[in-house]
Amino acid sequence: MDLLTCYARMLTIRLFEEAVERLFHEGRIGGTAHTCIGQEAVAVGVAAALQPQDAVTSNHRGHGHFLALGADPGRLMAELFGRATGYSRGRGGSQMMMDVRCGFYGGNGITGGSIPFAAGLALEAKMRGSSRVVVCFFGDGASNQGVFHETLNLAALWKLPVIFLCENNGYAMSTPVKRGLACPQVADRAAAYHLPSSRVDGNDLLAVRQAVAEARQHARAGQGPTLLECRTYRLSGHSRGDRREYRQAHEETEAWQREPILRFAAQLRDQQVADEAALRACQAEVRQQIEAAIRFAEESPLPEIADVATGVYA
Amino acid sequence: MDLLTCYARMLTIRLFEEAVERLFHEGRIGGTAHTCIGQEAVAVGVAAALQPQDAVTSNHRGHGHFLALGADPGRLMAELFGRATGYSRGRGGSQMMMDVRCGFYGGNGITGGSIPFAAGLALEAKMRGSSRVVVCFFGDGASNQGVFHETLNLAALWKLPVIFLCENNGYAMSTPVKRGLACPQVADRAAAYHLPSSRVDGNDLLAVRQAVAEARQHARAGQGPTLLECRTYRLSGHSRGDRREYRQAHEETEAWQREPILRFAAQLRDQQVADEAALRACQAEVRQQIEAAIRFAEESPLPEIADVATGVYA
Amino acid sequence: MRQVTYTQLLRETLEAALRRDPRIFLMGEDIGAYGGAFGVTRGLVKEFGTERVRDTPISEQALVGMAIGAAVAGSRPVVEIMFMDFITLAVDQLVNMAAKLHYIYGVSCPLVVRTPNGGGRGYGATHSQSLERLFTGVPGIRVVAPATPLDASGLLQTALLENNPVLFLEHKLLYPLRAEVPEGLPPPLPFGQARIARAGTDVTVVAWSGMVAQAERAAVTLAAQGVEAEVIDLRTLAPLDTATVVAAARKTGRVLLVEEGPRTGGFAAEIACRIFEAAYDCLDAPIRRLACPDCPIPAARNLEAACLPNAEAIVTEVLSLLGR
Amino acid sequence: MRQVTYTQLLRETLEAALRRDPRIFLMGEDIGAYGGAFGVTRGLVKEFGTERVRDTPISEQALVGMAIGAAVAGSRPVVEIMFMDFITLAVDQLVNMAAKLHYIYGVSCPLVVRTPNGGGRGYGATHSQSLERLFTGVPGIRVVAPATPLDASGLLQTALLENNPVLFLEHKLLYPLRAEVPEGLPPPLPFGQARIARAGTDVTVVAWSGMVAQAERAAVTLAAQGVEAEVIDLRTLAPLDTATVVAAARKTGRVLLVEEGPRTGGFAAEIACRIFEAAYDCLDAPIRRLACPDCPIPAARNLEAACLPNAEAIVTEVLSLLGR
Ligand SMILES: Cc1ncc(C[n+]2csc(CCOP(=O)(O)OP(=O)(O)O)c2C)c(N)n1
Ligand SMILES: Cc1ncc(C[n+]2csc(CCOP(=O)(O)OP(=O)(O)O)c2C)c(N)n1
Ligand SMILES: [Mg+2]
Ligand SMILES: [Mg+2]
Repeated sequence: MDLLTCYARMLTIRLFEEAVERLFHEGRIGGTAHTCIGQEAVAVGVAAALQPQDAVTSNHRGHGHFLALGADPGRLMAELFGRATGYSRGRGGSQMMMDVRCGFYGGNGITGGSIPFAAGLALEAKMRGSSRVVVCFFGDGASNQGVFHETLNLAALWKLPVIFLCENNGYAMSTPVKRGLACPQVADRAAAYHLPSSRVDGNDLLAVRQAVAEARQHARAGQGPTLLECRTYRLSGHSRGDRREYRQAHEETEAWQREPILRFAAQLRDQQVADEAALRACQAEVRQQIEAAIRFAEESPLPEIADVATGVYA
Repeated sequence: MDLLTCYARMLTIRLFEEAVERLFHEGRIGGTAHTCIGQEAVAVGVAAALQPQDAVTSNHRGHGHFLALGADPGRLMAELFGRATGYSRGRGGSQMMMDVRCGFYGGNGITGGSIPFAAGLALEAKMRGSSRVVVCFFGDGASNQGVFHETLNLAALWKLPVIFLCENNGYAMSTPVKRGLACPQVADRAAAYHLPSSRVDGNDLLAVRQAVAEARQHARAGQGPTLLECRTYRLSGHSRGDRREYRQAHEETEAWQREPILRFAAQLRDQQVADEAALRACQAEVRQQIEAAIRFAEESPLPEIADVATGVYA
Repeated sequence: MRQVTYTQLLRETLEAALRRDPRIFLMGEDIGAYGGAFGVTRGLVKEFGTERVRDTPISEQALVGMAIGAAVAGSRPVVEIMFMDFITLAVDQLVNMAAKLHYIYGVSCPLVVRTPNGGGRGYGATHSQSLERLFTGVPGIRVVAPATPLDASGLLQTALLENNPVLFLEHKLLYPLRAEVPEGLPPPLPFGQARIARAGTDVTVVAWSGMVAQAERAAVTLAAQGVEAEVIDLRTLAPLDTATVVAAARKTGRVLLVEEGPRTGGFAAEIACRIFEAAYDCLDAPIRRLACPDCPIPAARNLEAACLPNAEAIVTEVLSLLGR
Repeated sequence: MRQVTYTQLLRETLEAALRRDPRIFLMGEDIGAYGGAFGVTRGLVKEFGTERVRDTPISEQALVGMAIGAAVAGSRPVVEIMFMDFITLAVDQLVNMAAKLHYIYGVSCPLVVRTPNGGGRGYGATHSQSLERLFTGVPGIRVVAPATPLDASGLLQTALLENNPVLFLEHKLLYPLRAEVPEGLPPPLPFGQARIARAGTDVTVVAWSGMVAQAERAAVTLAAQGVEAEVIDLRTLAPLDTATVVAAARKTGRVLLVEEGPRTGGFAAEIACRIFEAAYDCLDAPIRRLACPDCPIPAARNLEAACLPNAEAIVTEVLSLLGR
């Protein structure tokens, strides 16, 4: 993934998520969604380090992970609109989409629920002798679930090719990390499984890409999992209806100063990868793409009610 | 608890467990039981460090924990015989007995199942302002359960007065520690919760007592939990029907050299706490006690069938 | 009289309990500053502090397990599980520990687990379930499912005095529901007493939790067509008020059970059996069950609506049951 | 012909599958050198190695979750949960993940979870349960409960070819049971086809898993008293062979359902409803349920025996059902 594509992907995520918030506000979509504004560099940094055979598992805040891997914003949006053209034909909603062709093995409504699933994908890859590496996205809050512990232990014991990638955005819903975790850093937990770990600035796309690439090499070399903690910040609310009374306005204002997209744009300009005009063109294109996605979704048919109970079994 | 009492308690446990194995073999008791031959110093070392207001939670291998706290071997044996005079009136069996008067808050058939229970006792004690400290017994294998992780995190966050006391006896059923845990030592897991930890020779009663006393002080001072790993060895099979094919005979033979009771007896003699005659007298007394316990159990009435479904609700 | 919501009444009930009994405390994810995902505990941490309104990490299994321990030691914990779907993580602690304590050891476990159940908000397959069936077949657990603001308070008051583990279901769609209540709290309600939400003679409709409102709405429509439906709101599933249900079945001879949850293996089957075992000779037609189809609950609003039983479906089913 | 046990046939079935399909592998606690708590996998690790017969730490939740992931990726994992009581720890993964995958995403999850259920060995309240009721109300999971050595093999063969999650119950008391079989394995058995274990005209007794043997024994006693009982062995609970059960109910007009598990909220209630819904007009008496009382299973042998339905209790119940 070249750097300009990285930029475009981050922008796609940002504009997609902003659209989601607007559409909720306008009552054009319902249900629930967790947006990832401010965390775009993690998702795209990961995607940029992966190979086509690799796999990714996600959580409740997964639009960005999916878009980073190249999801079609139209079909993603259609899922949020509950349309037949959505990735899960309207059945899944925001938290439950999957597209194995781009390596996206699904989100999960249960915090921590997909952590063992990711390790299982890695187990299959290892037993089959494939060169696949799996990235397992989860949040700081999910690291308090028992299944996190069980899975890291097993994956470490069996040296599975999986990267446990924590997006530490400072909060689990309203709970700040220091009231959720008894240890100062998520990465501290690696010691319990004798795993290598590192902390990365999750708002620095290149740092994320680099760390993932290294962890990927480690896994490919048969050395097993790595626990990567990417520090970032959720600039949006946890989900719809979050009044954000658990944090102060200035905290968010400050965090906006560190947001990843403007920062990456500046890097691109500094390194002369792209000039202002190129970035503008990219922005315009992404904006159009998102508008088209909304149109596609809104014009798509609803799923057939007659089929509602079909397909429970393979 | 004076040293001679410690010796007597260890012996009570040993002879009780040997009787259990014999009674199973003879078909006089049924169901299941997990004996703790070789691990007596941990149980008694812990009990010797506690105060009357303290509480203990146990696991599937709990006869020793209970006897160390002063359980009546007769009522314990009666429970194994399924008699109305048993601690659970025959309803519980080997893994489910409780006597809060001696601070014993029950075993558990679910590996790891009583870990959060112990922390809950500690939470109550702390909220009530009591000086109670809780000791939570569990095995090396139980440290792989998710609930271990969840509980240690919570107990550490809330600085609860609980001591997580691992009896690392080298195996979880047939699984040696190194194939169960990705980290070399159970104590390594404390880092994930920023908890103090230490490793103790679990066959050295005085070392266990000392470590528990210190952890107890730490908890009483409001500093929260400690993770204590007591290294020991299970000289018996995991449970009835264990062929022990997963380990070699010489391993057990060697382990017998390190067993805690003869060792403690030698210490008592060396330090002139007790001479050979005193130890002999103690042995004879314990032997009689166990025989009486078996008689008591065998002569006790069966539970009333008519009551089988009563008492489900308080 | 004043107008208050189901949410507000639950909150006031918790508040009164926290004032009354120092052994009562609340624990759950984001119940403090956030006030809980549905706002039930909003503001309580200000009055009672973080010791008695405890925010916890995301650790449902330990959360429930610790509450059990605290309960046995003498506290009276009230746990909030943010969505009922997540209680799957605490099944071991509830089934193998809480439910067995009194029978085996003779100790009490005064624990309340509050949790929002039900669909209708487009939240998708893992945020919409009504999973009482995981517990109604497990002796040792009380299962409570109020359908109105007044009942929610009355039953929660009783739950807070119980010495057994109580699973307390709060249907998501009920939270904003308003009721007229006098100053103070409504009276406590005993467990095991169903409510005749509407008296009728032609058919009995049995429901609980979110389905009661649908049944009542259906009854109004049916009345306009000359059909008098008796609507029974179970209020508690364990204990189950078999007597009231059977009496209604005997009276009307025809019964429709309405359940939010897949048809197969639901609690409606148990109710049907109870009626059948006691009133076999009085039934004029087979008991019917109206439930969700045997599939997960989809997210799309039109699909979700097609899955969940509603007033119209109840009307149709009743008319068919009456041969009309 | 040769004499083999239920255990041995299960082992041979797994062995043949491991030989046949490289995607199949086993994982579970102490299934390698120890051979599993009940010896089902004894010796397999020697032939297939530790990669395909994987001993795991005590981590039921991750174990099942990883197997789900491996299954979606194309493996065919077979998980052993040492006692069914411990499956409570994996309810979330099974209910919220495995059961929903195909409906939501359209992907297959060819996972088999084998586990010993049932009482009768004095193991106490957390090692004796039959918890199929936690899953029979959850669409998306197959529930299989063989009652004989031949069926155990035949149904396991089918489970190993299924593309859906299968919960496979092995009743503890059946393991030592012997059967005559030809060399090789018995034929595979389709899911959803109940077995008429004994034909009869006076009453239908429906059972599954460990209770089938009790029902058959009861039928012999009853025959001596001139009562011909038809015994139906369900074999699979999901899918449920409603047609066979209903046909028998229609034929005999009287039905007794036997369930090992507390009476309230069990799967027998579902079966009763199915019969009732389809054969209401042919029943000469209310359907009866014989089950455990609504309490945990006690450890003492006399108490445990008093809880579990057995042949004598079935005889008594049938005679009462027939008004004798
Ligand atoms: C088992 C479970 N418990 C609770 C929730 C509710 N919930 C959804 S997201 C969330 C916070 C997760 O925090 P974190 O893992 O840090 O991810 P973030 O939301 O910050 O991206 C919570 C509590 C859930 N979905 N599943
Ligand atoms: C949830 C659960 N899984 C598995 C078992 C079966 N089991 C009982 S004891 C045991 C080994 C426990 O090992 P450890 O914690 O080291 O204790 P030890 O037996 O060595 O004292 C196992 C696997 C169980 N009882 N509960
Ligand atoms: Mg977070
Ligand atoms: Mg051990």
